[in-house]
Amino acid sequence: MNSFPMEWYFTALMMFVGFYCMLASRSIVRQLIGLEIISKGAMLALLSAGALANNLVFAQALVLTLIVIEVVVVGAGLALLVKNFRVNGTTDIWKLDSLKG
Amino acid sequence: MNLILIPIFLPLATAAAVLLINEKTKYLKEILSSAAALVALLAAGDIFLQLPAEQHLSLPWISAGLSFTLRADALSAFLLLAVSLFSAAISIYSFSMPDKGSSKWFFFNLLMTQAFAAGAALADSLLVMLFFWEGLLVFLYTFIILSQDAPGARRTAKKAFLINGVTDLCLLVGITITGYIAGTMNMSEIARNKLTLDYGWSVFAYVLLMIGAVSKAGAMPFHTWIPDAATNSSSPFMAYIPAAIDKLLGIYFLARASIYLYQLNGAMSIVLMTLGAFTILAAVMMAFVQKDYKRLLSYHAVSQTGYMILGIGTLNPIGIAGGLFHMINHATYKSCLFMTAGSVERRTGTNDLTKLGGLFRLMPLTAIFFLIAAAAISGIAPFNGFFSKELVYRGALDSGHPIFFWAAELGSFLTLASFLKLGHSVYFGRLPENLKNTKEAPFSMLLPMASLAAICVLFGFGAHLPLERFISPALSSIGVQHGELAGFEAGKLYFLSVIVILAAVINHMLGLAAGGGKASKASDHIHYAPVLKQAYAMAENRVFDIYELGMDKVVPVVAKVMFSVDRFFDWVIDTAPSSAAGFFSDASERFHNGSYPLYMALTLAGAAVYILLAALNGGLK
Amino acid sequence: MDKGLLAYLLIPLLSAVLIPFAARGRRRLADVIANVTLLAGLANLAWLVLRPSMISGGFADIPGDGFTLLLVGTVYLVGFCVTFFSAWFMEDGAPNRQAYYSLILVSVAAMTGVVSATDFFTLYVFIEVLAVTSFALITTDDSGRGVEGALKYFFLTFPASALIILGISILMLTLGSLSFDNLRIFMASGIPSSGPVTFGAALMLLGFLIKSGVAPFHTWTPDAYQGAYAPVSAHLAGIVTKISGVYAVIRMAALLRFFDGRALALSDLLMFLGMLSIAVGAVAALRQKDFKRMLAFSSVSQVGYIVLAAGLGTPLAIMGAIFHLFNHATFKTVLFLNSASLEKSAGTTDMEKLGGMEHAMPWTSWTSVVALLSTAGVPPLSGFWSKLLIIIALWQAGLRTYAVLALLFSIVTLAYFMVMQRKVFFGKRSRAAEVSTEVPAPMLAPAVLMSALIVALGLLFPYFYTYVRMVAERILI
Amino acid sequence: MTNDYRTLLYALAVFFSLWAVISRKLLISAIMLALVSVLVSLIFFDFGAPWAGVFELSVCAGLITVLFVSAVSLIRAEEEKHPESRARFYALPLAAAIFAIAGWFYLPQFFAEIAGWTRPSTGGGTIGLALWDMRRPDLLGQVLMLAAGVFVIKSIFPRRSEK
Repeated sequence: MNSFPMEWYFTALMMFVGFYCMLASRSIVRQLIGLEIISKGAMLALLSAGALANNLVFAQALVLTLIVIEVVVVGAGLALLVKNFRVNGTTDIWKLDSLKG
Repeated sequence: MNLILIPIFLPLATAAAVLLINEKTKYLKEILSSAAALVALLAAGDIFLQLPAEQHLSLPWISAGLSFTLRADALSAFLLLAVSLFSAAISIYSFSMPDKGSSKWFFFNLLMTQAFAAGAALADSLLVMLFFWEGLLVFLYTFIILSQDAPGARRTAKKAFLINGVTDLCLLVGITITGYIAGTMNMSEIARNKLTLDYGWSVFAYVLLMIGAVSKAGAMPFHTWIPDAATNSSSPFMAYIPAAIDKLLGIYFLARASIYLYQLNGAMSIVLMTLGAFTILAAVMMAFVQKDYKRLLSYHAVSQTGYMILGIGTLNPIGIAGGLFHMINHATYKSCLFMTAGSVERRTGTNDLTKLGGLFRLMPLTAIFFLIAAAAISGIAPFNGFFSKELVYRGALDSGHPIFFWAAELGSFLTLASFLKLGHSVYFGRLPENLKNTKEAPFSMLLPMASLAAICVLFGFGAHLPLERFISPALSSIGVQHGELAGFEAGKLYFLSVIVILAAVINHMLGLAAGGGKASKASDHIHYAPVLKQAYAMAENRVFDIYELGMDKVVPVVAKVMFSVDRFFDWVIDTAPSSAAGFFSDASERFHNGSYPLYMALTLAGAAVYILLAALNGGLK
Repeated sequence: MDKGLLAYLLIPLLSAVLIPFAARGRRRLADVIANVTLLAGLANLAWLVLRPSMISGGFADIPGDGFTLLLVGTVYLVGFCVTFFSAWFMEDGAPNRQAYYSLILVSVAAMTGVVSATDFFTLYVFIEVLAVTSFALITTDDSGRGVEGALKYFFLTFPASALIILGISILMLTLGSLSFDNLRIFMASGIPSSGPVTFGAALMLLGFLIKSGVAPFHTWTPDAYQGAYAPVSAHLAGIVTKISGVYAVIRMAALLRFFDGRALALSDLLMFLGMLSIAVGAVAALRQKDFKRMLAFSSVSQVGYIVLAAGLGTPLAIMGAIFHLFNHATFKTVLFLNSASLEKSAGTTDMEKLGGMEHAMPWTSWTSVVALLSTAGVPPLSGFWSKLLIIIALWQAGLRTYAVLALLFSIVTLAYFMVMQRKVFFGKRSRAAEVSTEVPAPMLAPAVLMSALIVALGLLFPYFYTYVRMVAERILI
Repeated sequence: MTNDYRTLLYALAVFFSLWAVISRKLLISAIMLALVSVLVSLIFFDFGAPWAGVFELSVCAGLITVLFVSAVSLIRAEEEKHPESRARFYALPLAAAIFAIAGWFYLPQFFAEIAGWTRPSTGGGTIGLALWDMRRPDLLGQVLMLAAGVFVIKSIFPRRSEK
């Protein structure tokens, strides 16, 4: 019996927490934290699958790329956050509702 | 380029070109359209001369079953020749006609009508014919409405359009049913295995086809727009469409439907002959009392249709030959007569018989052409009308129902009487003071009149020529076996016609005497006779006009019903959907409120449902 | 990765890197470099595809599967139109002009990468690059709405990335590889229960659906398009979201071999979402007050058609989907560029404040008419043919209800566009119409070019049909 | 047992991520996120994936945390002026627990079923070769990503002097 189901179970739990955070939090920073947690979960899932398939090297290669992507995405997110703070004067994403109809 | 396309596409192309020409240019349009008509005439002649080799053309159209098929068999080629001939004649006649409306649009309509008429004549597929036939309807409307800028013209155009539109609809339904029953739309294929009137649907289809055909020809009771058009549109139009093209096409298709496509029985023959006889009598009665040159002629145009329908209705070869021969003859002399009316109108400015008189001295050529054509229409030997009427009479006698023969003879009597009145009041008698300076019509108007009058004479003296060259091949191409189609024969019928002539002259004398010597009142003794007086009064009030009846009585009721039906549909397709759309888009507007958590929740919930569905149905089995 | 097309990725990247250095003090140079790069690529592609020998040979010599090439061409075409338009649209003092062009070029490079990827992970990587560039592009004009749109785009499409990674994990586990070919071979091999592979593919597909803005994941679309910097909304709606989502959906539909009867539940689900999207987009578009927002909802609806066809997956449907993808790029670009022209000239895209603009801006008005008629599928414009293909495919597959609904909503499309045209261009002259004038010719040129393309494609449909059939044959093998 | 160790790491990662979400102060959240990263990198080491572990540790736990902390410090004042309602976050452990218990009955089973379809590959090779030989397009993608990142920052924060 391998530990894969347990690993993915925890991963699912982690992603649940992340999604809950993105759903519930008003602060854009916390949204980004939720996003980070989900990304971590996805990475863990990928690596664990790679380990099970005896393809760890391949999975590592993918995770390296994912980390680079994550950095840039989070960087872009934080940049947007700061710009939003400057332009709209808020960090509360729930208050952003000028576009509607 | 197939030769058969020239008579159709050359006028079409020329019509398009005419529209591009500036309205101010002198004679360019006229020359162009006359040239096109003449070239088309040459092509038609060539097609005719190449017989018995039939030109034909078949292009794939909507699908394999429905191809664009044209075929010039002897009847079609003959008809095409006639259409082209009259188009050329009218083109030339209209050269210097001033009151034909905008000349650009006049020639456009003329050429379009010619093209579509040629197409209808040549079409082998019923659908193709229907296409051209409906096209004619459009140009009939535009022709009338553009000929005068007056409310009357608009009203008449609408009337003509509606009457012909309704009957064309009948034709459409008839053609659809016919094609369905026969399993093909190609007339030549249907003819190989003619349809019989054994059961309801085919009778229904035939009657619809017949309605379409006789209404195009202008028979009673679909004729009522023609006299109105006589007062509300130009002479060239009258000479062209009601006098020539419509008669040619209507009778052509009646012959096709009655002999070529369907195998008729005795009952239908009686129906046709009754319709013919009724048309002859009723219309000629109306014609007899008219006081307007063109209006009188237009009633005759209706009346003469009766002879053709009667001839075809006899179903025996002599009668059919007579019907077809009368068709071409009628087109010739009636065109000629309308042209003389146009000439007189152009030079004197009026068509009112009471204001005209003694023009023989001033317009001798016009008068002579009038006399020839009038003699021809009245069936005086040896002009062409005599021979075709003779054939119709013989056909009617042979059919075993002599009553139709007598009706036709009575019609002849009244025809002659009315032309005596017309001729007398316009060309003879006293010349009114204000017409002293009237001049002869110009050459461009005389030339077509002369040609048509010449044809009247030629087809009269040499009646065997058209019978052998045109009618006989046409008959055999629609599968009618016939014996000798004799020309002149000094038998009983000839003497009867002499008696009719004498009776008409006597009647005219009586009328003159009763009307105090005024030729235009020569019909009053019949007009105001005890019973007829009321009948005429009702006819003048359009009591018998189905169009006016429909417009007065039926249309308001139908309109009311249709309005409520329309409101209902309006509700179904407008109010209901727009309130539904309003409801949904309101909901959507409330939903898309810019709230991030709502959007996120929706996205996540959607994703969760999707994943569950994929996991359950995607099947990990 | 298709090596033949690598140049189309690298050259824009190099230009993008070049712009900040070369055009530091010379603003116009940034315009020139961006435009020349894209125009050169476009000319090169046109020569590759449209030379006479290629056309007469029925496009048999097209390298690769043809789909990639077509989309690279579309990417360059829309990219060129947008940069050309921006060169005149952008105020001279715009602080981030160089960065703007660099980002457009990077996004073009990323899109080329997306369409030439032959492996799901590569596809994902380029899609992420594309997404990141889009966030920044949306906020180009520093407006509050722009940032709002960008943030919503950022967060609402993020779950897609996680789902794609999960799908990739499952695929790696159960398929042993991530390349398109392996999935195709696996699906074609007829292994009776392909469950986990299908499940992995379904997760990825869900990610792509979120990225393409299919209902109920469409909520970011209107906000992002409406808030975006005007030319960028044309870029986004015309091509970016199509490449980052819809392209992958079509690709996966072909790989999963729906037409073979594989993964039927997924196919049904996809078609349902497509239809839902058509309906939601069309209904929501009916009452919009802002031109751009209405166009965004229309975009949701049109994407629905593509997804519906992709979900059906028969060769005819795939052809319709590809053709509609291309058409959507043309007509949406025209409409969004026209909305940008309106914004430039009249200062607003609020339909309540506009009216009678055709007097002031006749070219803008008439190119809009062409584009909207094409969107609604009026013959003989190109949109008609693609919708026809889709509806025929649905009908042939026996999905009468979907076919009728698709037809019905295409009428609704016409309805809301007519409302728009009446409110904005026709009707009573508004104050805005009196003060505004037609934008200069260079800004009209892209819209006119695209409109000409719409008409030409509609009229020359047989050639395009040959091409698209070739593509469908190759990607469905 | 490695498995127990790994399970513990996983459990801790989940725990810290919960903490990161619930925590009132953003700074604490950022630090908890860094801890999650550390744990994830430990898990990577445990899987025998040192390269991924090192990168995770340096980039995610390091660079991203720095980014977060600096961004938080920029906006902290505003954030503290309008503290958000905590009720939703206090519900998180409850929700997570419900999810965990409900998931316990289905998820492991489901994942085990997926694992049953594993198609073992030959594996082997080194990370460098794997990246260079098999994932070369991804490297191109990374380059593009970094370029995009640079331009994004340049676009969002233009130099003031030009304004």
